[in-house]
Amino acid sequence: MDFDLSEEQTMLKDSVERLLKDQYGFEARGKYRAGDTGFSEKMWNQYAELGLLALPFAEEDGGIGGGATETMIVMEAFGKALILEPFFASVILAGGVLRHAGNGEQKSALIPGIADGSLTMALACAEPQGRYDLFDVETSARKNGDGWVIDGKKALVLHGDSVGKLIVSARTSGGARDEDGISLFIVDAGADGVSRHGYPTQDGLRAAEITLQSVKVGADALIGSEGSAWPVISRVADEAVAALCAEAVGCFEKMHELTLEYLKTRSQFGTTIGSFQALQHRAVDMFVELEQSRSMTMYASMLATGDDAVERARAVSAAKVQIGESAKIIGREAIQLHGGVGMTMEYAIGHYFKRTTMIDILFGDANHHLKRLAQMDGLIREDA
Amino acid sequence: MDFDLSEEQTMLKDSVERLLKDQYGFEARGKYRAGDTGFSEKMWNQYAELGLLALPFAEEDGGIGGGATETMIVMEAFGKALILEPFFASVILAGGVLRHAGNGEQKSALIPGIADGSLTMALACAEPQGRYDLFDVETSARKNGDGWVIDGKKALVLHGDSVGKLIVSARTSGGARDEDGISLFIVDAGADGVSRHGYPTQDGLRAAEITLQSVKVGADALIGSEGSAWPVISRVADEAVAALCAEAVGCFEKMHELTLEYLKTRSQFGTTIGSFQALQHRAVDMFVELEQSRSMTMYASMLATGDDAVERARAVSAAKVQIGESAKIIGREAIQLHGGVGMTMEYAIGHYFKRTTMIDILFGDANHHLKRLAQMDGLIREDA
Amino acid sequence: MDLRFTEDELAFRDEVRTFFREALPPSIRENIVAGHHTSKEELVTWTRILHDKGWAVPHWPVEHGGTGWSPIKQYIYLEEMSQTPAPAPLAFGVNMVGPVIYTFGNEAQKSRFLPRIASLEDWWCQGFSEPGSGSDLASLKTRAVRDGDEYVVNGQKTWTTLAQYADWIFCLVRTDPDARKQSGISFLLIDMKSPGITVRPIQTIDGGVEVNEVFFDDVRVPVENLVGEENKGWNYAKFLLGNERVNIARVGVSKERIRRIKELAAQQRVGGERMIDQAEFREKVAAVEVRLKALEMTQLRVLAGEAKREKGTQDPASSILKIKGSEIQQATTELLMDVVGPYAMPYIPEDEIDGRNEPSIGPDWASTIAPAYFNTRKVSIYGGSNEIQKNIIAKAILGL
Amino acid sequence: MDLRFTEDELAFRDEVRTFFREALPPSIRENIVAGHHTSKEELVTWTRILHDKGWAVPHWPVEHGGTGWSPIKQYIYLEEMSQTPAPAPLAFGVNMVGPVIYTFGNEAQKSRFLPRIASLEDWWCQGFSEPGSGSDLASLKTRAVRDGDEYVVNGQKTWTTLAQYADWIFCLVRTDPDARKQSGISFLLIDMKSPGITVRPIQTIDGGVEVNEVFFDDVRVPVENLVGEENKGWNYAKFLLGNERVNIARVGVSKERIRRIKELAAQQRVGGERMIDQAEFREKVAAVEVRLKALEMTQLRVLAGEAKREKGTQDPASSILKIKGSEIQQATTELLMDVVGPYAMPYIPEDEIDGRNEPSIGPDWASTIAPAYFNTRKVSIYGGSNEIQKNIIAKAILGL
Repeated sequence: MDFDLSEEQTMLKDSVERLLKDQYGFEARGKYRAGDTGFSEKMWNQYAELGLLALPFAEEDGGIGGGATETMIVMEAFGKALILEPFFASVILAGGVLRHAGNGEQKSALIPGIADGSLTMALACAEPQGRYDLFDVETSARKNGDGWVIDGKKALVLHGDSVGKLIVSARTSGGARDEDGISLFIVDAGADGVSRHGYPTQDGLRAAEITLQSVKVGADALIGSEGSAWPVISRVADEAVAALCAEAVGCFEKMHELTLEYLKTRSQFGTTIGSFQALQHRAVDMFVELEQSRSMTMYASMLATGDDAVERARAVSAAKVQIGESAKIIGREAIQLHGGVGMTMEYAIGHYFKRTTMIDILFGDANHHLKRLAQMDGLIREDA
Repeated sequence: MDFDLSEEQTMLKDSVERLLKDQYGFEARGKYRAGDTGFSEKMWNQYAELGLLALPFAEEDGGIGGGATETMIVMEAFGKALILEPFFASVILAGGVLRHAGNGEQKSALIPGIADGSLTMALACAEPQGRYDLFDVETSARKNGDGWVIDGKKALVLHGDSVGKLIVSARTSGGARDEDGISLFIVDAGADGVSRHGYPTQDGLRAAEITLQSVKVGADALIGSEGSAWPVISRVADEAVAALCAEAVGCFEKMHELTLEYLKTRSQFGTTIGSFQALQHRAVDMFVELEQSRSMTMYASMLATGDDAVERARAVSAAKVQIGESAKIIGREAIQLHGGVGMTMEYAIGHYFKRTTMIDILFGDANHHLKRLAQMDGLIREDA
Repeated sequence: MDLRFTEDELAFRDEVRTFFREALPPSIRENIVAGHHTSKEELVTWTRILHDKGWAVPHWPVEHGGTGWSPIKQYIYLEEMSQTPAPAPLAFGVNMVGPVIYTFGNEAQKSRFLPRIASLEDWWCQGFSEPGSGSDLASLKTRAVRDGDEYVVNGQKTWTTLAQYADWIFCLVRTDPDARKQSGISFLLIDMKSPGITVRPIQTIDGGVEVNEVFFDDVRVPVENLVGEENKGWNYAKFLLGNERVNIARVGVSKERIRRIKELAAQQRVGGERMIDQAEFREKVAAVEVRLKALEMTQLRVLAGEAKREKGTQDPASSILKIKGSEIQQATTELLMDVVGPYAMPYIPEDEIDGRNEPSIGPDWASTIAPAYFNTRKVSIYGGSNEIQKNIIAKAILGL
Repeated sequence: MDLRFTEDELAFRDEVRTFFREALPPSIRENIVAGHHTSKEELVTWTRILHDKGWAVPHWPVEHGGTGWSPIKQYIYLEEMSQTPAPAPLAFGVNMVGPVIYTFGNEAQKSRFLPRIASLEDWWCQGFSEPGSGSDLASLKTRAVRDGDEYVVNGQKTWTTLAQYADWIFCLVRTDPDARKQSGISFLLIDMKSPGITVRPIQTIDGGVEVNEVFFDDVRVPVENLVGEENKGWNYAKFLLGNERVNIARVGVSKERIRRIKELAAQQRVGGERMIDQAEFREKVAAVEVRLKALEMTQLRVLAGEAKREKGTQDPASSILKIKGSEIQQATTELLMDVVGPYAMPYIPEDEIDGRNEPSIGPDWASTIAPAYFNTRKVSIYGGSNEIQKNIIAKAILGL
């Protein structure tokens, strides 16, 4: 057991943090957000130059071969800076599907573009009626000669309005909520029959509702084998949750830091408010939550890449529960200790609060994951 | 709507509080507890003299005709003094059954004795397998000529080891967990076939496990009509919960008072610990819980005597949830703010903590009542 | 003691309930149910309806338009209104400056301002907080210097709710810079059309622009607009803040929201069953209902005790109402977040919702829920933060 | 970074697990599972077994009987022990006074005391707290006055756990009454058989007599029993309290208790179904498991960082371990209360349970649960109350 970062990992952490510190201040972020795509192309290219977009891909596929720790480092730094770019959508989600299930051709066609930033992709795996159940797939894909015709509606596709390509889950057999019978397809975002309704999300990012009407794709669009995408989707979702936890930890760190700063400088009743013991103890509560969240994120990051699907799911759900609870506590205390200014868009703290609230929702909120964990008999069992 | 006590009610409150203040201090209580029955016969007689034991009974039955408010006043005072006598068992529980379902003969045979203190009674309505479900009755009563033969085990009969008579629930028809088919019988505690295993409870009171083996009673032992005791039991249980809530409020008041006293006198780091803001805010949390509990107890006391069984059950369960939660919070803070001495039997606070913990358990804990309330669609509905 | 409503009170409840249901324009009600802000026009419309009925300011003295109802009836009136649900009357006028004027103002002020407050011909806003003075209100810096028959006001106020609609603002200003903190403060009524006033909206984290900064640059205010005595403004402010606390439990609002939660949870399916049928969820809601019922009873106890208290003094127990009331409001918005699930994510500015040019994203009730959750963080901050309330209880009730 | 155990660590875990399971007398294990206190005889038996294996004091320096294991292995060892479950070694000896003696004691003290601590030939207890000095430990008043080759000790200690069994007590005593608070304190080792020592048991709210008051009436202590320098005792005490904090998370104990909760909940029926099958209950338990796993990882992070810290200093983050560890222990006893239901009520003194003359009342595991719930209130009080821990974090980490 070893908690230290390697030399390379330390360098990675330093370089990404330095880049964001220099170019991703609160004001710069506001400008990036006001642009067309809702993020900064310039920053996106710099991530590519730093190798961040190539990070999780294998070297033979044109990537850098980073692991769970590297993803955690980058996502935490991105959380601290509250970045707007589609790293999570393109590299973690769509990239994750390609890594785990893409064939040689698909990888060589797509990964280099993702890794150099020229191609962005999104994963369209949720549906309006499905809530957090990604196996609830009503979108259908029917055989059409060699290829397929896809019809259906996909919900809350992160960055779905700006990406070049989509990976779409569709049912090729089975009933509406069966785990079997789901397939994944690569679909050009501009293909005939694809209509995208983009919108901002509460945290200032972007998403889209996507309708597919008789969308035709070739045989080469199918990822993996027909009807057996569920293990891939659930694995990518688990890895995605671990990455989101790391992003949340970055946010929490910053929220704690901003709140401490405020406590130390805001003066009331002739003294800084940080001298009031009741507020000190609440800042401690925030700190404890931050450290507990950090611990659980390390744990989940490590287990999310394992091959035992049940162990992975337990660890990931446990971490998401911790993050969701901490998001409530840290968010509540951060806003309360800031007082009125915490309620405004003019201070950074509220933006972090909104992002962490959305992270709780992404890929299942704390209630969902607590239920999932309890159904798997929890973390502590006779044999564990 | 009127929150004021009448002149008579104020007098009742003053006289019972004065009696207990004079004769039920912490040390006196310790001596009463060490006696044979685990309580004070002398105090019992004084309650009788004050009319407390006659309070809830109708004037025509030899009682005083007090209502919900009077019971609340007395139970709250008893809670403050942490009394040991079988008022709740004899007057509220057994007396409640007689009031609601006893026939003229039964009332005139028993109520005068209860009211003057010469007779104590207990209600044996729970069974070992039933947890908090009082309709889970396996004890059977079979016809035997004009009378009945009773066989079974009754659990946690409050003061069951010292009372003169028991009221026993037994099944005369139906399946183990049916609400229909339960009957109530008056049984002499010394009757052949009754064996009582008495023991102290965690809060310093007494209870007994009671086994009935071929216990023969006459036709006149049946209370109400055969097989239809459930509405009576559930009504008495609801009234009992309201009374327990009032007792808890008395305990809470005293716990809050003792804790404030400690905060104002205990000195550490050169100042009284009550000057630390973090501890002040926690004393406030206790106060808020106390007042919320008091409010809910008033509410439940008022509705517990109503005739609408569902409205009554909702109000009573809601109050028990509040009391259970407050017992946890007030108990936790009271012990914590006392520090080490709070952990000892030598300080009063721990005794209150133990009693309120047991009150949470009596007639269903907070979990049980929250479930019950939720199953009845809660307090707020389209029409309410 | 009898905590049930009397026959008379029940009849009164039915009367106001019926009136509210019949008199409130349905579109206003629907907007509130959907979680939207009530517009200025809607509030004016509703206030005029109440005013015509003689119910615009029930708690005021009868000579100024009040009804003479008992505190319990006033409570029933407000509860029924928020459960209709109908818009609450504009507090800055009817609950804040109105009572200050009829209690401490002179006759000219009473006859000039009170009728226009009751009918909402004048929209009032509150100028208390400043950027440097939040919980420590008495440290305020806005100055008013006497110059002949006028005060010249310079400074800045913040968190001024709905200042964008306001005709008038009531302000605490420092008239004696040398006096100790609380002693040099006066209470001024200022016309928002006065030259030198600038209003800058502040966007809050829910995306709305409820609050504003208000800047005063050599604003000239006639001395006749001073309430009571110069340098005695702190007393009037304390009186006002005390009144504010009484209505802050928002029991009716939370009740209405819990009904809404149950209604929506009956429409949401989780893992194949209705959310409302899940024991965990039902129990979570029931736990909030218990706390809310306890709060309601505490509120009624405080109200019933009001008659016996010295005029203008506050039961310190009313601080409980603020603490628990805000906690429960926040708990209900958390439950709403639980109900809505992933469709809390899309952000749709309120003006677009009203326009309804595009189909809604997710259920049509979803878009207001995350903003409500964000916005409701404020209720434990404003009106004296919950920490300040705890300090008050510790000192005034517990003697710590 | 790799948070998985290495092959070597896994092999080690299997080794200690197997040894504990095989070497621990079954009756001792059963007593712990049933929630009973471990007797003196049982603890001595177990310690001797560990001692024979060479594992009685794994964290001590090798020259004094330690094993040279890494902090992670030491952690694995303790975790496996508490999950066996086996009795924990007597902390007052092996974790408290032992490390003080080998770090600050002289050679004579080391050779005289350390072997007898490791083998539990000497039972030690702790004389720190006094009636007037709880959280403010440095305000202690017990006096030691030098008289030739002896100190004469007068005063009173309290909360002295298991003093009734003790051969020795280590005490903080005031040797310089004129020095500022912390500066006049010395660290003395006192033979409990010395004339003038009286032990008075204190009954705690669980009904047990774990703790005692210890009175000193002209107790004469040879100066050779002074540890380190006179008036420097506060430093040694701080060192000791820091060590105490590391093991205080009690992760293994809580894990074992959660297993027990699940086992018992599978036997309890509520409303016709097994308690463990109720979603609400399962989720309540799972929520505690999440917090416990986070604590375990935090504990491991602190341990892994230990190697890099200056000898004898503490990671202030270890205060988290105390706060969360105690909260979780308390949460597990609350869950046990939920499980047992009404049969938490009967009170059966522990000596009667052991005697087993009467049939148990309710399930035979029920009688220890309420006492455990009551007793566990102490864990947020002792070893530096959670409030003190929060003060430490606020100051040392947050700079407030």
